[in-house]
Amino acid sequence: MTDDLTTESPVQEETPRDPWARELFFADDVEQHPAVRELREQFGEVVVDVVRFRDETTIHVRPEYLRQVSDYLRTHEQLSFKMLIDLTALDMLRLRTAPRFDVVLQLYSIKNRVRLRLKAGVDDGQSVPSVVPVWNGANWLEREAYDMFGIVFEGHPNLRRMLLPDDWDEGFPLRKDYPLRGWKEYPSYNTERTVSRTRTRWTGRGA
Amino acid sequence: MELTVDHFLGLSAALFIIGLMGVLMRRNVLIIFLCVELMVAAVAITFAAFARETNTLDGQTFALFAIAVAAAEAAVGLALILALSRRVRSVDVDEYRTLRD
Amino acid sequence: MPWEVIIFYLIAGVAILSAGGVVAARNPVHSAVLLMVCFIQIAAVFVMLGAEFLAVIQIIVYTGAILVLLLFVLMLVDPEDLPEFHTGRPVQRAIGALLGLILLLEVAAAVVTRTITGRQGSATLENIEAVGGNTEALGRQIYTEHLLAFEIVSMVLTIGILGAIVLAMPERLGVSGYRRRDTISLGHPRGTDLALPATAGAPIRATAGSKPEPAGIGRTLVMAGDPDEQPVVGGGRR
Amino acid sequence: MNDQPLWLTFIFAFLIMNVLLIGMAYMTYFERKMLGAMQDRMGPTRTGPKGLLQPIADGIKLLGKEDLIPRAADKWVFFFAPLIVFVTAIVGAAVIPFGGTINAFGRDLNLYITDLNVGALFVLAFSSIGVYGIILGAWASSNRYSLLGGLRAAAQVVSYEIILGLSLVGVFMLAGSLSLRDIMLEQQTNLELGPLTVKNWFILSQPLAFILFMIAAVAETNRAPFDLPEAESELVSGFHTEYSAFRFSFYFLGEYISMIVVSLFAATLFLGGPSGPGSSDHWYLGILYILIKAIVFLFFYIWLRATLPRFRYDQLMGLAWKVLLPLVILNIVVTAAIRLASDGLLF
Amino acid sequence: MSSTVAQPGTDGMPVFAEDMPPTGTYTISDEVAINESERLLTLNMGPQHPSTHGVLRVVLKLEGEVILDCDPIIGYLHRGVEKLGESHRYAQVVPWTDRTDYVAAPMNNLGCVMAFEKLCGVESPERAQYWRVIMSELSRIASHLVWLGTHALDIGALSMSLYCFRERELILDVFEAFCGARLTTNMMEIGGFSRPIPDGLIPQIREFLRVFPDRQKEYDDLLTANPIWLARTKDVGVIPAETAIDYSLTGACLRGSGVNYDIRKAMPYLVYDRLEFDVPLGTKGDVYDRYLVRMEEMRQAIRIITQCVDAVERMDTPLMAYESEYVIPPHKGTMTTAEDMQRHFVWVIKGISPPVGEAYAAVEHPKGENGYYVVSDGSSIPYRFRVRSPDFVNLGVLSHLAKGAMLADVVALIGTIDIVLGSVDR
Repeated sequence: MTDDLTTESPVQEETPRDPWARELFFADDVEQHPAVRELREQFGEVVVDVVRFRDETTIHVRPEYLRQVSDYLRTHEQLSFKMLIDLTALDMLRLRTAPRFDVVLQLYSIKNRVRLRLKAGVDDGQSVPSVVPVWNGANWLEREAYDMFGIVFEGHPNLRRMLLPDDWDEGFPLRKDYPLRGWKEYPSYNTERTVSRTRTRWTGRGA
Repeated sequence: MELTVDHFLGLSAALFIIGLMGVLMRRNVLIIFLCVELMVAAVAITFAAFARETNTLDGQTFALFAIAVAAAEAAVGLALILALSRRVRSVDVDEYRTLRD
Repeated sequence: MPWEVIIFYLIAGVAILSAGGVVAARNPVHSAVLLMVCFIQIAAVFVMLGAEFLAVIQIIVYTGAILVLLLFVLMLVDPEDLPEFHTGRPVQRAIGALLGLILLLEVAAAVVTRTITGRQGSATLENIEAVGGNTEALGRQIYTEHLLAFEIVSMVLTIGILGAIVLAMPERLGVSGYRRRDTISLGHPRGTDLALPATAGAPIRATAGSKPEPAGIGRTLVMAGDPDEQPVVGGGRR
Repeated sequence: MNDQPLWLTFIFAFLIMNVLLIGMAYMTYFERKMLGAMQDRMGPTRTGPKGLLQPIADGIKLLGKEDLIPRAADKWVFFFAPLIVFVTAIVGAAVIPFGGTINAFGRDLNLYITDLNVGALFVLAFSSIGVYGIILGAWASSNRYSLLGGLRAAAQVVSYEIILGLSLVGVFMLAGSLSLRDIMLEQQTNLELGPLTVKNWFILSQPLAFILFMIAAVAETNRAPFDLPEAESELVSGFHTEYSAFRFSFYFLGEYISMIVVSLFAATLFLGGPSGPGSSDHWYLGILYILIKAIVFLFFYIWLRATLPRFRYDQLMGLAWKVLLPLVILNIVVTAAIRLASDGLLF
Repeated sequence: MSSTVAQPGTDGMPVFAEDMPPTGTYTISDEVAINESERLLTLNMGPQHPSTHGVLRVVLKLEGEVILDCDPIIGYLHRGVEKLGESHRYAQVVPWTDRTDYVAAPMNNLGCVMAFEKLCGVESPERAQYWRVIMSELSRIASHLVWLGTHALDIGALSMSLYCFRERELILDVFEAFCGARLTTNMMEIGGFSRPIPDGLIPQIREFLRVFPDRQKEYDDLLTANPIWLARTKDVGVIPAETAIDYSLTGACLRGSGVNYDIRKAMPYLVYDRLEFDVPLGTKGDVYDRYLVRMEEMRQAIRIITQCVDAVERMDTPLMAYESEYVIPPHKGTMTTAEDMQRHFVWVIKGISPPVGEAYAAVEHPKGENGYYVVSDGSSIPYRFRVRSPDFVNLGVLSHLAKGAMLADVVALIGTIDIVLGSVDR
């Protein structure tokens, strides 16, 4: 810093730092994170909680504002979280009482080269605004989250089963109360060999 | 029994009339189109037969022209059918009356 | 009965049967196939009449082009849309049959009572052979005596092609025009994707240490060494 | 030309047909070996010495397979379509001359089945009928991939038929005949190019036509890079998706035989047919030469297949109508002008 | 709220309602309902189709050869890797990732292991990091070779696939020598590598490095300037940078459009910040650009591997971060002493229990960003194991690209997105 050379300023009077410096995104004090700062400024109550773990920042927001917050982060001149890297959900069944699910968005800012995690709690039966109007890439990701968790995204253009068959009626497999082998009993496949193994010319070893 | 021009004319007449009956009887525009082609071909036989009879080549020449004109007719006709079927979604001739109005 | 006549009757029989099949077949594709058979028979008849060139042209033009085009159209048209023969109005069918019969009688009468009054030409088989075959003789005929008719036919063909193109052109541009458009918006509220600005050839800011090298034909890659550098390409600086 | 008894012609035709069938079988062997060599692998090796019995094994396998007919298929058309391809492909060989009239076994023999005065057009005509097999088979399968393949085949063959026919017009002008035998004999004459005396092969006087002919011939036989009707990457197998067993083998036979016939045709039209050193004295050398020339073309086919990607449908059509057609017409005009000028009729 | 049914505009193009439809409405396909009066042919490509790279199914609505609508349908290979990950111990989860993108299995292992390491706060030793880079760059080349071969085969260049698999064999040989497996390698472990590097491996890799650039020139000769290849790839499937970002594309699909986002540069992991390499960026965003980008990525990978091999050759430091409590102790005496065997047994049965928290780690997979999001509740089993597979997200753009393209372009587009259905369906 050039200021250090000219003035012997005390530590408290920090040199006027760039409010958008990349270090701030990784600062120990999570409130210094520019996205947190801006969101608190802009939306106030919407930010429920901010968590920092292993250099990753997670912002919990209120679900009804998810789309506004996303759009704000995307269109913000300096934050510029243009990319939605991932959208998924978390079933917090055994970890807390309510809300049951967290919708998790992994954002990335190409400009600042930082990631940001956005979480919005949503209860079973509630819906969360779709972010497809913000990012088209959310289309398939939200469909998958719906498919796996049953979270309804309000305003999604085409919310239907994605990985599971269209007529899947056994619920949502990634929920924590969904058993690993499913609800239904499936007949075990006949794995016994019905034809005896014989040594043939083609198999050679009598496999 | 000698192979005379009558044989060819008879064949030509038979084909022509089968084609004509097809045009009159069928309602499917594609088959009507096929029958028209058949009639043209039948007439070409007549041309060639008369050419053989009179020992000239004029008949063959005109048969050739008939085939060429039939090709042009086919191109236009098929394009018409395509355009119409695109518009009307049907190849039933009776529905093409709107064209006359 | 000489071989010639037997062969003729064979050919004529197949021709008439297949022609009848053309009219009677329910499925237009069957009609087209039978017509193809009929046309090949007609080509054989041409050979019997000493018109080999005509025979080959008959096959190339009629079977090779017209009927193929027709099959093409048949495949494009939904078979569901094709009404069937037997649902047609019986009155029209009866009248058609009647008229056909009358005409057949008339033609038969004409054939039987005909007298050919035209003058006999010199194009006997021997003379044609002397010229160098049917093709050459026909060529000489077309390009000398019938030149005007030939030109007119070529005009007719040209006009026919143009007419066909105009008629068959889809109302909303050609297929290729459809392709070249920007991708459509998918109902996205933010509207259509913008077409690429013409920056593909614009100077690209090369980053330090990078070496823009010719990578493809008419294309270069930007070699970014620094993650913060965003080259001005595509949809602009991001 | 001599008028030989009909039975002799029949024997010769029978011979040609069998040679074609065996040639087709070993054409597949040749193709697989060549592709193998080009692609760094062995090709067939297991059946017989160096895999030489592979075509026979393939044939037996194809005949022994179950013949499946889709329930929705049009049975009759489905049945006859492969035969059309096969028959028309084989008929084309009827007018290919393997030499002139020779004196062997104590009598005069024609080394061609027949000499039509429209021989070249005859080949074209039957190759144009051959497309019916593809279109009808595609339609009869009642499969959408097949249907799309059939549509592509129809458009492609009609377009490239024009190029194929027109590219030969220059040759016809120079030879002054449509008879393949006349064209072959015309190329036996010597051409004096300054100090050089060469055979008057039409590839020398019609190089552009030759190139266009080869492109169109590849397209006409539906081979790579013009194998759109059976483009396996998007249309699975195109028109013969639903065909199996011996019906499929008829398509297969038809495709390869038409390749051989087209190669023989090209050798006759552009490379002087049987002409070559010593061929005027020994007829068997002539046959050898024409076969070698045909094999060169067949190798060219295989080479293309191993090298080039496939065109897209619109590009294929654009190539035919926007590039090849003007070129071929240019070739005709220039050839005609030169021919007239050499006869002193121009200006 | 008006419906999504498109109305024919004045110029014949469908015009779409500006607002979004209500939840759950679904007419014909993903985003668009085509005007019913059109004469359309529905073509069902897949799930058994030669060029859908597995069991992708694409429902196409065609008018002639032009595609009006395209609806990719996936899930035929869905094995529930995420659910399985949530019911296995941490070390047991890693092999599952092999089965996602099976053409570049080491990269999947790496991403998964990095997420676990991040969660536990473990850092692998430097030498292991170098080896991880070598293996991941080798698998990048292996994956790109499969892509190139199949992509070229889709477009019709028959020989290319055989050439590509010839070179891929060399890489698989390296994998086999390194870990004993060729396809599902299960190569990475939490904390590094527990087994020593085989002796002849570095010469083997050097041999590959020597051979490969010449072989790649052959590919260039065969395709890069081939007019038919150019005609089939140039200006086909153009993705503007804006759209690429909008659709969350990553990898070559994003960089082909000229967006500079490569995790190796943007957020360097392992030792990538010490290595010299460039990130190729396209200028137009069409199939040809992505082809060029991937070809160049292979050259850069060779560059990276060369540097790593040079660095690692002289290194004799440990391969495993044994000092960490989350790393499996060396199982030296497991075969000889009972105590060691018991300790090892208990360790394996108990597994590790990372602290409560969540971590997201991503690697620059050959196909894009392969991210692993792991949530731990303090037990020895991941509470949530999320695989962000790049091709799943990238495939989302297919229906957008295919509209208005021709039938033959669809296979080029599927090829250029570079999908592996194991990874798409997970």
